[in-house]
Amino acid sequence: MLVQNLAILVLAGFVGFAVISKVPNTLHTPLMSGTNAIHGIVLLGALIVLGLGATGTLDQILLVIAIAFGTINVVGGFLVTDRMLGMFKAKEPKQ
Amino acid sequence: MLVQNLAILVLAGFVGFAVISKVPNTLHTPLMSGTNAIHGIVLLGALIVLGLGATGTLDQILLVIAIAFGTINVVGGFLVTDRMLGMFKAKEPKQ
Amino acid sequence: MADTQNIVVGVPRESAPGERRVALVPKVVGRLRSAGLNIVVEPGAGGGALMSDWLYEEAGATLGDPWACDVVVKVAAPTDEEIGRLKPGSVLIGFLGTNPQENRLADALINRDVHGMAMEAIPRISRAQSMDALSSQSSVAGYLAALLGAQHLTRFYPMLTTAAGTVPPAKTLVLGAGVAGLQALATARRLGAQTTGYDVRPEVAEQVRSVGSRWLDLGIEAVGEGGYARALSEEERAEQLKRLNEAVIGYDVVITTAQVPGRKAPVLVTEDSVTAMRAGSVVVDLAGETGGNCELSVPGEVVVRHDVTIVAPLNLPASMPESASELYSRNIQALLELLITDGRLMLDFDDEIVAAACVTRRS
Amino acid sequence: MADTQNIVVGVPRESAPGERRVALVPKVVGRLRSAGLNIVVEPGAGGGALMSDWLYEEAGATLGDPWACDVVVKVAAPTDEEIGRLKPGSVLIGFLGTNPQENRLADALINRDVHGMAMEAIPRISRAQSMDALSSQSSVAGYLAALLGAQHLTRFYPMLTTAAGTVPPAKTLVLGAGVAGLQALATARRLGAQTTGYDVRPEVAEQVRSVGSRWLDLGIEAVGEGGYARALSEEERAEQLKRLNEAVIGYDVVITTAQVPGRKAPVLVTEDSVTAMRAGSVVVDLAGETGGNCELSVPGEVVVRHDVTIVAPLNLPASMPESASELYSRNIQALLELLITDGRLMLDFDDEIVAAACVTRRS
Amino acid sequence: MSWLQDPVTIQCLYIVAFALFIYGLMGLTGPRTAVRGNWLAAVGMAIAVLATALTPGMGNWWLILLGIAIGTAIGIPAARKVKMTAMPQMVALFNGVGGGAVALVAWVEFRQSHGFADEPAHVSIATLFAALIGSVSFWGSNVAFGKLQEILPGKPISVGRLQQPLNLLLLLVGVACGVAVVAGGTSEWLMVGILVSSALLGLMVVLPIGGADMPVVISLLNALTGLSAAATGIALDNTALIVAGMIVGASGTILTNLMAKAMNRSIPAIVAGGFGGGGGPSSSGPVNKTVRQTSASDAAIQMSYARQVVVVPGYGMAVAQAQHAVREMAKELESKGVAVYYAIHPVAGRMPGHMNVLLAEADVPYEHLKEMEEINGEFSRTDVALVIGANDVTNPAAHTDPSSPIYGMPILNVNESKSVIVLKRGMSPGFAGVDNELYYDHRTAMLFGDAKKSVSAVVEELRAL
Amino acid sequence: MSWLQDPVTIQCLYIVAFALFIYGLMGLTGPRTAVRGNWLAAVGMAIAVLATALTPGMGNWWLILLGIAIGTAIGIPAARKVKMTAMPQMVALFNGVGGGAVALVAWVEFRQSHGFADEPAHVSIATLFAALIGSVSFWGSNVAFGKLQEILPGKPISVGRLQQPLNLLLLLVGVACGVAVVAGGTSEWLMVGILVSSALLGLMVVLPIGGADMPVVISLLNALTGLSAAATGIALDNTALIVAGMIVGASGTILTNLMAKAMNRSIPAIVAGGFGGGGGPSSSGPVNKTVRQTSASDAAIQMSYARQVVVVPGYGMAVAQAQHAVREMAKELESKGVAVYYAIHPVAGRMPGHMNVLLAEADVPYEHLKEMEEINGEFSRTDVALVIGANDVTNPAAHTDPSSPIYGMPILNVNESKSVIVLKRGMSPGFAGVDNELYYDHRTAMLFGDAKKSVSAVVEELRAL
Ligand SMILES: NC(=O)c1ccc[n+]([C@@H]2O[C@H](COP(=O)([O-])OP(=O)(O)OC[C@H]3O[C@@H](n4cnc5c(N)ncnc54)[C@H](OP(=O)(O)O)[C@@H]3O)[C@@H](O)[C@H]2O)c1
Ligand SMILES: NC(=O)c1ccc[n+]([C@@H]2O[C@H](COP(=O)([O-])OP(=O)(O)OC[C@H]3O[C@@H](n4cnc5c(N)ncnc54)[C@H](OP(=O)(O)O)[C@@H]3O)[C@@H](O)[C@H]2O)c1
Ligand SMILES: NC(=O)c1ccc[n+]([C@@H]2O[C@H](COP(=O)([O-])OP(=O)(O)OC[C@H]3O[C@@H](n4cnc5c(N)ncnc54)[C@H](O)[C@@H]3O)[C@@H](O)[C@H]2O)c1
Ligand SMILES: NC(=O)c1ccc[n+]([C@@H]2O[C@H](COP(=O)([O-])OP(=O)(O)OC[C@H]3O[C@@H](n4cnc5c(N)ncnc54)[C@H](O)[C@@H]3O)[C@@H](O)[C@H]2O)c1
Repeated sequence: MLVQNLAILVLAGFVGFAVISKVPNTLHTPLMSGTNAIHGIVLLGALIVLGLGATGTLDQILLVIAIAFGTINVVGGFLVTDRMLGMFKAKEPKQ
Repeated sequence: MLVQNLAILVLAGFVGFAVISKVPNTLHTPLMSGTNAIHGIVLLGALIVLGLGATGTLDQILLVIAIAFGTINVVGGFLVTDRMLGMFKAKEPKQ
Repeated sequence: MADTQNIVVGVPRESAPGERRVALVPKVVGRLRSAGLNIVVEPGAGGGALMSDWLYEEAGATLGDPWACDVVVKVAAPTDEEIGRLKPGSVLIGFLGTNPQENRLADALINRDVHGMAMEAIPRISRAQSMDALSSQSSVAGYLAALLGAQHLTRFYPMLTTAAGTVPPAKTLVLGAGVAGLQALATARRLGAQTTGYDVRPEVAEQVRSVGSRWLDLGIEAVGEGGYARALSEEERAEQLKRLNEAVIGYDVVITTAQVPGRKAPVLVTEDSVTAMRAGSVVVDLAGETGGNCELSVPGEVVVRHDVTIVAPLNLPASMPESASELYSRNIQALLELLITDGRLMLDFDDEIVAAACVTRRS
Repeated sequence: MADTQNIVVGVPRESAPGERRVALVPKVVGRLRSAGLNIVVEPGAGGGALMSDWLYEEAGATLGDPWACDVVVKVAAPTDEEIGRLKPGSVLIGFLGTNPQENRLADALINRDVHGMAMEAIPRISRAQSMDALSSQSSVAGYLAALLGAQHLTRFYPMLTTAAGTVPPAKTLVLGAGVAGLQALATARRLGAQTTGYDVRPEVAEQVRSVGSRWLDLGIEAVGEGGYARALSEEERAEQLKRLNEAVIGYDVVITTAQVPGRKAPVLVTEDSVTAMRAGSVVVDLAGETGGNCELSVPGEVVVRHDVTIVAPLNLPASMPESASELYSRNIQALLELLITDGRLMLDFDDEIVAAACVTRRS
Repeated sequence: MSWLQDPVTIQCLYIVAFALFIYGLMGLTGPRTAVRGNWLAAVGMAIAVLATALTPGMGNWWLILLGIAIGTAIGIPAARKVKMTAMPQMVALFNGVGGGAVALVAWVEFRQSHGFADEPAHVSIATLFAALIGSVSFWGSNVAFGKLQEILPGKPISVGRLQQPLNLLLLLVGVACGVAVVAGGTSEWLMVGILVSSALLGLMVVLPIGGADMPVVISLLNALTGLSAAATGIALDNTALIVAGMIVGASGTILTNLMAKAMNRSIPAIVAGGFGGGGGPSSSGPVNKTVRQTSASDAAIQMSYARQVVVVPGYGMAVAQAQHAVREMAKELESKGVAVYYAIHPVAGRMPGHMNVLLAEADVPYEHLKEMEEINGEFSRTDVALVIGANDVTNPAAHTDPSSPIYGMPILNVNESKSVIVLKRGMSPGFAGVDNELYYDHRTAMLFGDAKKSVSAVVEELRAL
Repeated sequence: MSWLQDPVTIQCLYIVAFALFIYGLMGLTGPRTAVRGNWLAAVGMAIAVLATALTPGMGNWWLILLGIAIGTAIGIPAARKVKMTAMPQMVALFNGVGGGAVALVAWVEFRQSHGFADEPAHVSIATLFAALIGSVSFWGSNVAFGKLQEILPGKPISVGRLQQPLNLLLLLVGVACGVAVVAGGTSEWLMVGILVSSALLGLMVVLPIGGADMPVVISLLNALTGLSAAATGIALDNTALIVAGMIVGASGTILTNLMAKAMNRSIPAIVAGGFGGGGGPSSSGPVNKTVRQTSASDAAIQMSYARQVVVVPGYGMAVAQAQHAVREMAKELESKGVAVYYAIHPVAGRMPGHMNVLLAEADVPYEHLKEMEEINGEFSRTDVALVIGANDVTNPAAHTDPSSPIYGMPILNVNESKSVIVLKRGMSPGFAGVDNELYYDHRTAMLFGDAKKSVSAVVEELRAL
């Protein structure tokens, strides 16, 4: 199981490398912001640990904060990326 | 285990897609030949099945043929690809 | 016809007034020499083109009487006196004129038992391109026509944005986009003019565009034989003039090259058109020799009418004598190579080029 | 100095022989009219440039005696007789000549109590560019020089590969790459010549390359004041001539524009150089007015020496009168705008342009 | 509905989710597909969260919903209201909280498993790695945010020559605590040690880095957060976390590299700066004026999304003989529906009509050439003014500075257009020898290099769009 | 050495192996890195084989070595000796044996597990899928080989209107047998049924496809073999097989698509041909003469690896006004160290000096223009003659066909150069109105389209190299 996870890790790394080969500078920041939103996936970690029964007040408080953090990361990340991409949205018709 | 293999399968598929985005026509045939050599990896399948103790004469004969086939695929594939790539090897210095 | 192995080619000095060209330039003399021909050059033959006698001698020619040779190569048609000096049985090559009224010349040559090969009668086929003196001289004429326009125009050809204001580019219209017309278009465009071409042969549209010019479409087509245009019917003529009158206004330079083989040049620019043109504009009329495409042209002169300068040069190629002569010499050389087989001069009338070019073949 | 609110500008007909330009063209007359000026044009003033009187009238000018006006604008310097017709207190604008020997003119103007503004004395500074008539007329001259070369050369400028052989491109050398020289380079190159430029000011190398030409480096530098070149020392002169003699051989067209303010033009092309040039080549000498850059130049004439054509035109811009006049008019307009403040004519000698241009400021 | 809770179903949903991430990311690399790519990734995230919620045995729902509610309540308005110019610091903040979440989860895991008492080594190693990196990312990002938001001073803050040893020490402490835990230590102080030392490390590394390098640093921290998420995934045996985290880690690294290259900086130099090493400021120009640089690809994108581009050629275009390339560029733009004009200043170049000769050679239609008077009214309607080797003819000093040698000369009012891109080799002045205020305008970006090379690069980028 | 046999070690080696495959494959997509990429992949393969050999409990060594020896003995000489022109069929053959190996392994697995009596469904499904696809690939590839090697007739062989129903029937039989096995059937006849029906299917699908489409078909079969290998990997729970097979499956699919596009064919059309549907022949031109088409990218690569390229411009270049693009192209080539000359035929174009005017406009140095006499001796030393919209002036009929209207005209002997690329819009003749034998020469490739568009595309490809 661990080795399969390793294989997955390596493959995902290759995917990451292969996808970003040539990006115009203008898209650097939106792309950074988009990947930033994606690593908000840590939210899942917090969900699992809390959902599968973390006990103790401190732990629960910490996890609620973690969930809030993760949510901010995800929600804010995608929204902000979308706003950055505003200029690519509507190219009004030319004369 | 199966689901992890599935994940691996999907990731490998993405890698395959992402790697081949734009290939000059001249490299189509060498690339085909190179990927062809790579799927010679089936040799491993034959090795495992035979090595881990396939019994019975027919099965063993079949597997020896399979190993021979796989070897031809691998060895011939890489060699032929290399020959095809000859034109890219030595660009002699220009006047 | 010369029977000796040693063919002698004579190069007279051109006698026509203003003719600065010469039928063979020293460079080509050298080539013919190494092909085994002897060349006799009249002293001063290259003078008009600023090529001195010693250049000829250096190239292997001898100075002497060119008229007694087996082949006499000329640019313009010879005078009667010159015809009298030709050796019977010899061959005369040059622009001999094939117009009906010039049949006199053919008769004179026949009387003298001389074979006349007219350069302008060589067919416009692929194989004959290297002998095509009409093309080579038209190139010169077209180039010079564009320059003449620039010289007489009171304005710039190119657009110029300067601290003292912007000068718009001159608009140049070329009527008749054959060899000369295309060259004129290309040259004017190089100088920065906005160029437009017009012709009655529709396939020319693409050619005009291929030199980066616009095509003026008046909707009249007149394709003749051998790649030439045909004369227009009366109706077509009237229609063409009407449309041209409108189109010509607004152009700063109008260069006309329209010809129809064996006929008077069509009138394309009327007095009305000239009157309507902006003051200071120019008409360059290359069809001066056959009467001109502009009603107001005075062949051989530059006149100003209605504040428009009308230039109708005669024999334009003669004013760039070295290049014109050099190209012409190469045409002559190619023709000589066709006529000489195994060291012998042979007029093979089965060859369509020879047959078409010979003006004295009647017997 | 005029005190009335209604300033009247007079445009005489140019009296110098061959001068086809006019100081104001109708287009600019219109602009000045809408700026509140009155314009009086001598009948026939635009005739040389093919601009008729009614064009002026249409633009708002009146026909009449231009000499009695507050401001008289001219191209060339006036004759003594003309100076006599000027109104005392008026302003005369034109190429007045600032050379020592012409001080006579300044004296005559002062005697007549007329302010003389010399267009050629306007400093070459950024702010004065729109009044810089030297530049505008040099552009015209440079363009025409390249055309003159093409016209007199017995060969093609451009390379031409044809069925009758290949004509190599003409090699053109421009000596002195100021405003006229650069324009000549650019124009010759447009026509397909291979162009090379030379100057004694080293910063010009980049400018020559910026019009797509090669730079001829002879290793002699002579930078003067105000962007002009200085005269060379005797040694430098000798060295320059030696190196130029070698360099000039092999060029088909040599265009010279070298000037040093207030001095005779330097000799750059000697008789030896001309002799060594190929027959049929051309020298165009734009420095004819100040004696010529070529030893063999006969200012104002076209001569053939050692089979080389030497063209030394005087007053070249006059042969493209409309554009030259138009640019000149805009220069005049810009100067008038500087001189007129709040509807009043005012010579403000604190302004460096006015101070430099005024030839009669002695009191 | 029990099949929905089957682990295989959940895993399959995870696979769908990360496939969407990857596909979305591919989209984000091209201007045409970027918007959609972002939303596809967001959909992937929704699916991943849903799949997790389906996990059998999930509880603590109220707490979970509380956390999500708080996060949403903070995240949405923050993302909505932030000004376009403040985007980078917002990204830094979002990245920071992501790292914080990783660190917190790691901490809780430590506590819940009583110091990984019964866990295999790879779980403890992965978790501790996540804690360390997450914490660095959290604190580092916050410093980056503070600097960009100008809460902290933008200038590098450093403790001088001690910086480097100090940073190494902090790293060592963190790693040592980690090793102790893996070796069997279960004291929570070890975990706290890791969190604190890495927090300090994050602060110390980012504080000495100048504001100009911040975007690169943020990108680097972003990649690190991705890696830490992947580590969490390994620890929790969660495929979605592994894949998503690793993809971000890998692509983030490449992206950081690209960004550094585009700014002519190297990552080692920047980080070395953080460690107290070399690496000067990245902006050039006079001391208290700075110019903004741009790249060919940016210029290309900007122009291709413009309605009207005005090309202002000058002597530099002539020197570079860039006219043919300029024409090519205009054609590419026109084929994308952009209107392109050329503004010809009367004295551009070094001879009257200089630009005309060149542009005619390149076959630019005369109708596209506009005189100064004609085009000056157009600049306010122009999206991009592309100044190619022109200088004096665009210098506002001609209007504003009576002491300037060019005062009184009419100029092209390029500074009225929405943005200006200037192509020249460096900051040297033109013919008149005077500095040009235009270059320091906030709307102006400089594309340095030989004009021909720059224009050709823009053409290439336009074609690739 | 026991740690070497640890499954973790072996798995890690597998990971290294497939990482090398991927990295190698990335290399294979660019001309500069292709050679190295291929060898990296080969090293990966060696590592994978080694890792497998380490698997605890491996036996039957003699048999294994026997198989490998046979394979090597056949594979190496075959790959070494094959002529360059016979490469495609060699690839087909290698692909076929790969598919054969998959099918054989699947068969043995069936036998060894007694019809998957005790195996989970995914193992049996994957194995049967591998058997079916592997068998199709084996037989299909052999037909492709036979056709290209001209053992079988190159023309489509089909059974007419019955083709389609027959193929569907065969597929159905194969699938039905498979379903029976999965459902619990253990009779070996079922397996044999699968193998036989898929063998027939492979034959029947490829036989009706014409020779020109073969490369695309081979590529498709190649992708299929990859997928079957991946399926084998799932069945055997072998990561290396899964990854390598799947990568080949995915990249092979894309590649097949690219190849089909480059030949202006669609995969469905080709396969439909195999199923008896539409899809005409792909070559154009007169009935018994065929022209070879090429693409901008090929032309670019060919020229960039040349020593000397001679451009032959003609009237078509003028019509397309491609002169500027041509000049750009020459510059790109020169920057790559290729010598570029222009061969100017005396009557190219439609007026004397036509080419001169255009090339001068594009600023081509005069020294690069070569007259006919001068360049005709050079063609035999020229790697690529690039004919841009010239026709009559290159027509060998001028030398060889006395009845031709251009007989006797001197021509540019482009057919003496090592290869010729002709840019024109279609097959229409030039001014003289006669067909040009040059286009049917085996050294000539046509790049159809407007000359300007084609040259611009070549420039773009050159820049991307
Ligand atoms: N038109 C005329 O008739 C005439 C005649 C004489 C003088 N002038 C004067 O010339 C000036 C013309 O103004 P302008 O704006 O056209 O030019 P400019 O002010 O002289 O500026 C040209 C700029 O181009 C840049 N440059 C030079 N080579 C370059 C290359 N290869 N690639 C990219 N950039 C390059 C230079 O900056 P870098 O070095 O940083 O690259 C320079 O700042 C005016 O001041 C005018 O008064 C004009
Ligand atoms: N130079 C002269 O003075 C002169 C004067 C008159 C006649 N000619 C004759 O003209 C001919 C010149 O030979 P050439 O080889 O230059 O030209 P050509 O034989 O006329 O062939 C030109 C070719 O260009 C192709 N073409 C046209 N437009 C194109 C475009 N936009 N893009 C790509 N290809 C295009 C055409 O094929 P597609 O339609 O298939 O594209 C055509 O086959 C000779 O036969 C000569 O005798 C020459
Ligand atoms: N075979 C060859 O290789 C070859 C070589 C040179 C020229 N040519 C062809 O020969 C033909 C004749 O060329 P040319 O220059 O000697 O022609 P030309 O001198 O006889 O006439 C000049 C042009 O005037 C045009 N014209 C005639 N009447 C007109 C009218 N009423 N209005 C407008 N235009 C009118 C003609 O169409 C022609 O294009 C052309 O087609 C040319 O391409 C062929
Ligand atoms: N400020 C402005 O905006 C502006 C406007 C127009 C011109 N200018 C400058 O004014 C200067 C003069 O231009 P011009 O055309 O009137 O000059 P000019 O007519 O006085 O001289 C022509 C050229 O001859 C050159 N020359 C002189 N002696 C020479 C010798 N012995 N050998 C070779 N060359 C020699 C000069 O350097 C000059 O380039 C130039 O620098 C020009 O750029 C400036």
